[in-house]
Amino acid sequence: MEKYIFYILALIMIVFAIASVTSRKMLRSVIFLLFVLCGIAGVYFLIDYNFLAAIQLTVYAGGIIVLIIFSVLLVHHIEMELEIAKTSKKIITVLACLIGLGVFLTTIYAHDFIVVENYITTTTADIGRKLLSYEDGGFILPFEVISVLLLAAMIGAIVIAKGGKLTNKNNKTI
Amino acid sequence: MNLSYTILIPLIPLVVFLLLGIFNKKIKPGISGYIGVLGLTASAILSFLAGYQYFFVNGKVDGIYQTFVQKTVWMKFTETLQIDMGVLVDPISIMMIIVVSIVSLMVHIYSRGYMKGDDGYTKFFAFLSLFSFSMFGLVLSTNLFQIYIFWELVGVSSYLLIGYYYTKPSAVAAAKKAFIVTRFADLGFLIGILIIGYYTGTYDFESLNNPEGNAIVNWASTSFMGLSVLTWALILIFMGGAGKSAMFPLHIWLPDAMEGPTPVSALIHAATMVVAGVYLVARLFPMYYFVEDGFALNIVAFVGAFSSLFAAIIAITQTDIKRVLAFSTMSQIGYMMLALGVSGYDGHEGVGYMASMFHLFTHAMFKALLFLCAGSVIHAVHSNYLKDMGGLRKYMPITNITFLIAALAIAGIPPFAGFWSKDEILVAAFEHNKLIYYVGVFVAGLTAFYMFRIYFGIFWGKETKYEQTPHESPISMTFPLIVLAFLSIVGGFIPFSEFITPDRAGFEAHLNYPLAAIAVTVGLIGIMLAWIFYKNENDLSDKFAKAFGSFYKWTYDKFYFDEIYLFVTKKILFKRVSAPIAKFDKKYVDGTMVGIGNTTVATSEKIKGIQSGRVQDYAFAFIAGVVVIALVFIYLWTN
Amino acid sequence: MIAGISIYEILSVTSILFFIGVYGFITRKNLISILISIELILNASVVNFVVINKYLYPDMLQGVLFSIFIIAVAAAETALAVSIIINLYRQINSVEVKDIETMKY
Amino acid sequence: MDILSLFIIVPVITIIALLFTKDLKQARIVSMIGSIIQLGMAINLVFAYFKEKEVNDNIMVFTKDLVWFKQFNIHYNIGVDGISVALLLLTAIVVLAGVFISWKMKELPKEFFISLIVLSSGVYGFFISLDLFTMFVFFEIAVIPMYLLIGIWGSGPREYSAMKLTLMLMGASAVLLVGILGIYFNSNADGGALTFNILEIAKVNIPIEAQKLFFPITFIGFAVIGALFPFHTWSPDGHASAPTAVSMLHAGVLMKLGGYGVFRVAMYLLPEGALHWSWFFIILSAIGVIYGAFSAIKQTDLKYINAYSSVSHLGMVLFALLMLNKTAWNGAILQSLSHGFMTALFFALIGMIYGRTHTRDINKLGGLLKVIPFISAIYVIAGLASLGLPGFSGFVAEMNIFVGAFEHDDMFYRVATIISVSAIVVTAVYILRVVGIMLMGPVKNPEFLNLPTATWYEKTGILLLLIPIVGIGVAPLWLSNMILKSLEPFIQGVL
Repeated sequence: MEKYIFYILALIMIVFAIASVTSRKMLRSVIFLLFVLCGIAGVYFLIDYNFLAAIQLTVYAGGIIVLIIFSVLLVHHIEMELEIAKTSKKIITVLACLIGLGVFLTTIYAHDFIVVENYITTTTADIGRKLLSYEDGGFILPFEVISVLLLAAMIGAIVIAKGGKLTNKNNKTI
Repeated sequence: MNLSYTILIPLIPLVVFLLLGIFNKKIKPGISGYIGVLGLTASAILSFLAGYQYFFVNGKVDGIYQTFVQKTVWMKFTETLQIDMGVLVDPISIMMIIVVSIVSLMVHIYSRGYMKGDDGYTKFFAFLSLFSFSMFGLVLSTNLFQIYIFWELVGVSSYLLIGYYYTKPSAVAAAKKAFIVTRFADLGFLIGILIIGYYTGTYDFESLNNPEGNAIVNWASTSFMGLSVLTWALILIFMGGAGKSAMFPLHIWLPDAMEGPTPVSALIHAATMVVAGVYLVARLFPMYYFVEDGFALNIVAFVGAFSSLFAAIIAITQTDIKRVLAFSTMSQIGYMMLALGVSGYDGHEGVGYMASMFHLFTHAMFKALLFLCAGSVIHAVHSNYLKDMGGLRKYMPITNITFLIAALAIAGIPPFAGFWSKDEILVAAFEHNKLIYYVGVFVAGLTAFYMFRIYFGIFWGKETKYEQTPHESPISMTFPLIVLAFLSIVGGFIPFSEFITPDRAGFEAHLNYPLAAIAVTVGLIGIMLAWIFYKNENDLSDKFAKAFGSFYKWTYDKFYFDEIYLFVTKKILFKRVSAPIAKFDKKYVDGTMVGIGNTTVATSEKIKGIQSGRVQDYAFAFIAGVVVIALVFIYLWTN
Repeated sequence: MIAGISIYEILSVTSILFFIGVYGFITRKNLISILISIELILNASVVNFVVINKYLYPDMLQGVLFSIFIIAVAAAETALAVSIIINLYRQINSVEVKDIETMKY
Repeated sequence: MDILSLFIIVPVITIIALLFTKDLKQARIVSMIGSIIQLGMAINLVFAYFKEKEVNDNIMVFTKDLVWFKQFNIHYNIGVDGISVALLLLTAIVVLAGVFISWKMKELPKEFFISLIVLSSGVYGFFISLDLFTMFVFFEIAVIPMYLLIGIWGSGPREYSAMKLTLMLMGASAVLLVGILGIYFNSNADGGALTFNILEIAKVNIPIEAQKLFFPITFIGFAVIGALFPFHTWSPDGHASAPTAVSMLHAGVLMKLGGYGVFRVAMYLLPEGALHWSWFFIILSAIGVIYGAFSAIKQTDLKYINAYSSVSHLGMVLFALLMLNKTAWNGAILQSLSHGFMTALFFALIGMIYGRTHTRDINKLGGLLKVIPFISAIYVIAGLASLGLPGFSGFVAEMNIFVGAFEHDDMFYRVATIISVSAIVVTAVYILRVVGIMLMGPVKNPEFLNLPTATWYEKTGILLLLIPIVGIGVAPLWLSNMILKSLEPFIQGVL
């Protein structure tokens, strides 16, 4: 059963990923991305990382996609079609990507992974403990750093997005 | 015996040259003429003094005239090879300084009248002095290199004087031609000198000419293409001499050189500089005679004989009187060369050498006289062409008489100077080479003919209408004529064989009556023919010209030698060598260099496109690079 | 662990997703589209982290924690990118790559 | 203060003084004073050299040695022998003459004179250095102002010419640097430390393979600035665009760095390489001699004619250097000096003619002898000197070269020598062609009739250059002895 679910998810992800990078409508492209992200969340569920799946859905599907949709709506007419690259460029890129993919896959299949058979369920509590642990192998420091980073990013985003006034001033001086 | 003061003979004109050259504008014309004449007079007096002292006070030691040398090092090449500067006094150099000083002095005096009122009066005298300096230096040289140095200097004085009327394009062209042709000949001379210097280790005439010396004894040590290298050197040196002496085929500059002022033609292109080639061969005569048994000397003889004949034929048809005289000069120098060429070394065998020098001496006198007379005539009628002259004997009596004397002298009529020297030459030729002798006799006849052709043409013949009545030249011009005429009469009585012979011992010369009679008869026939053709106005000459047809035309155009040279220089050297080289330089050599630059710029134009500033392109490059590196490391770099 | 699915298959899927992202990143000409492609790439790698953690070292949590950090950083990055895009749009009225090639040469 | 360092210090002081000048008048006075002091020092050096040589029998005298970059053993190492003394004198004279010729430089006079003096200081430094690296540094100092001087004060396609000249010379420098480093890294062949010191390296037996490898590199690096065929094409364009004084300095002095460097570095340090490669470069230089002369015949621009004649004359210098014997080397040095004075004089005269008639096309000029007699007469004299007339320096030099070249008893050398010798005829052709067309003949343009005659500063400049030409030509022995004596240790190195 899980096997088939995974295949369906994989199919969804790949198809929508391709649709997302080739669609000429901006908004559709974003929505396709949303499906891919959801598919990924599905994969997380499948391997019993429920917390991760939740984060994936809230932060990505809920936060980032909305953000992108906002920006799309701010800077685009919905009907506008995107420019597409030259065919030659596309072909070259596809070729490069295919070769790269080939390299990846051959490498992956050539490698003998030592798989540990398990069906352990990771609880949120485990994750939280590990995240806030300050013993060996604890992640307290990166956790703090990431919070500072988020703060900085937030302030930065506000300042940059509010940059209108600065430019006006500049324009005057010019 | 101390003859060191002979060093002053060239130095005085040098001082005069520097004086006139540097203070050119500050000296009044009249004064500069006096300074020039004065300087030359001093040199002339010293020359005579030196001659007197050398021949009569010192005289022979051990039966031969000794060589006096005084020199100082000027430039050292190696420990042994060096250029000295100094004076070498021996019979021929004494004879030459006397010739040069007489003619030069006369020309200086003459020029004071001839050049009166000319813009560059001072300059003219400066150049004349420069020439005199160089010529004296040349004849007194102690070694080959010194003679080469002065050789070049006379060349340049000649260039400056031919180009004296520098606003006239023909004069400029003539000057250029003269310099370049002689320069080309000097190339041979220089290479010859280099060869001699390398193989004998010396440039000194004394050691080179010593019959027991290393150079002459060991001539056969090295050979090249079947001939001794020294023979090659001598042939090349003769090439230099031939260039300066206008021998065939390097003669083409001499007729054009007549664009210079007439006194210059008299001094440089008749009496002194052009005989430098003869002098050079005479100077190295022992070498020419002994090396390879006189192989080079034979060449001298044949070139001389041919030039002599060639020039005499051309002289018959020319209408410009100065050109006639120029070809006559060439012909007479050919005579001197052939005399040298047939000469032996010891005792009476050396008659050719003696005769050559003798003829050089007498020729200098009567040819200078002829030119100065021609100058006098040109001065009077303002034209060089025979057609503008005629019947001048009434207006210009002194010129007429002196010209006649000179013409008789060159035609070899006794007792004038030319008879004696020419007779000796013919004797020498008769004794050594019959062919050359016949050529000599034939040329003697031609000489008499063309000389009297212009004599009758100028002073007799038709009465031309002159715009201004011609009048006799002033005393400053006629005085030199008279002096030179006097010398042309008495010059032949000097017992040359006493003084100048190859072995320096002297011998008793006798007139060879049968040969003399033949020569005189031929000369007289020439004069007779000229009398018939040109004494009175008639159309005989035209008829003859027609009869000869194309041959006459060829002769009149000097056998197209000028055209051949022009073809070689203009068409081949300029068009086929120089222009392609210039083009090649611009197009390929420079093109390559510019091409390298342009390729760099073009490449960078192309390459800078890669740096597009688009992150995506960079990303592509990055991905592609990673892929390639991965491929390499995974599949190729496996151990 | 997903029953019947080996790690190879999952890694293959993520590799495909990754290269689709790369393709999009290189060929698209709009800043927002590029952003989308970046998200794809990031997600592909995040899945790898998680899957490898799960399949190979199930008793550890490093992979999971890293994916959480990556998601956080991605969120911050997206926020900044969007603000930059908006600002850019205000200034030059365009979010096309070809209009902002001032880094050239 | 030692007598040689002054040669660099005085220009530096002059440059500093120039910075404080306000206009042309001050600038030229300052540069003139500086150059006169230099000339005085150069003359003093000649006497001091003779005096020193009596008591001091080293190869180089007045030596001084300061380390300035210890890691690589680079020294500020100076000293002179007879050859450098002669070339320093040449430089001092040409620079002073150049200052006189630029008396009326209107555009940016201060900057112009500064560049000029910088250039000259580089040349002085080059001639006194005994350290390869220091030498190279001075070489660059001399080359770089050239770009500014031509690019800013030039005429015609000046950017193009300046660019071409600088790029080609810089390219040569790059090659040269490889050569120098090659020598440097082989300088410990006999054990001991790596060194740039020329005298030290000369004692080392650099391996023959290395010599064969680095000789052509070093030779070409220097010879490009000595206008070796086929690397000469920067010279005609560069000269044509350069202002007068720059052409003078460039042709008169800067191009001599090539011959000097070839002699002092390539030949002296890599004698085996020189022997091995000489045939090849003899061919090139002999071609250069005759090729330059033939090219000059077809040119119509005065400066081009002179530039190609320089190619021919400097080809002779390289040709002589490659003959590897004392006489020819003596000739090469003499030819360097002689050509330096002669060509500087030529360019000065061309500058004066151009300044008056505003054309350098000989076909547009004519009859100048009548309107500007002094300049024209000097031009004739310079021309005669250039075609190797006895009594001028060129003759002495050429004869030394020919006699030296003739000491090789070998068909190849003979042919090359005769080809070079025949250039004297071609030289005569192009010189007389110019004289005939430009100076003689009727006055072609009525505007020329009231051209101004030479001014005092022009005359001074001309005489400064003419005197040495005649001086060397009339009495060459002292100079030639001085050079010959200095050549002694070098020729031993080669044999």
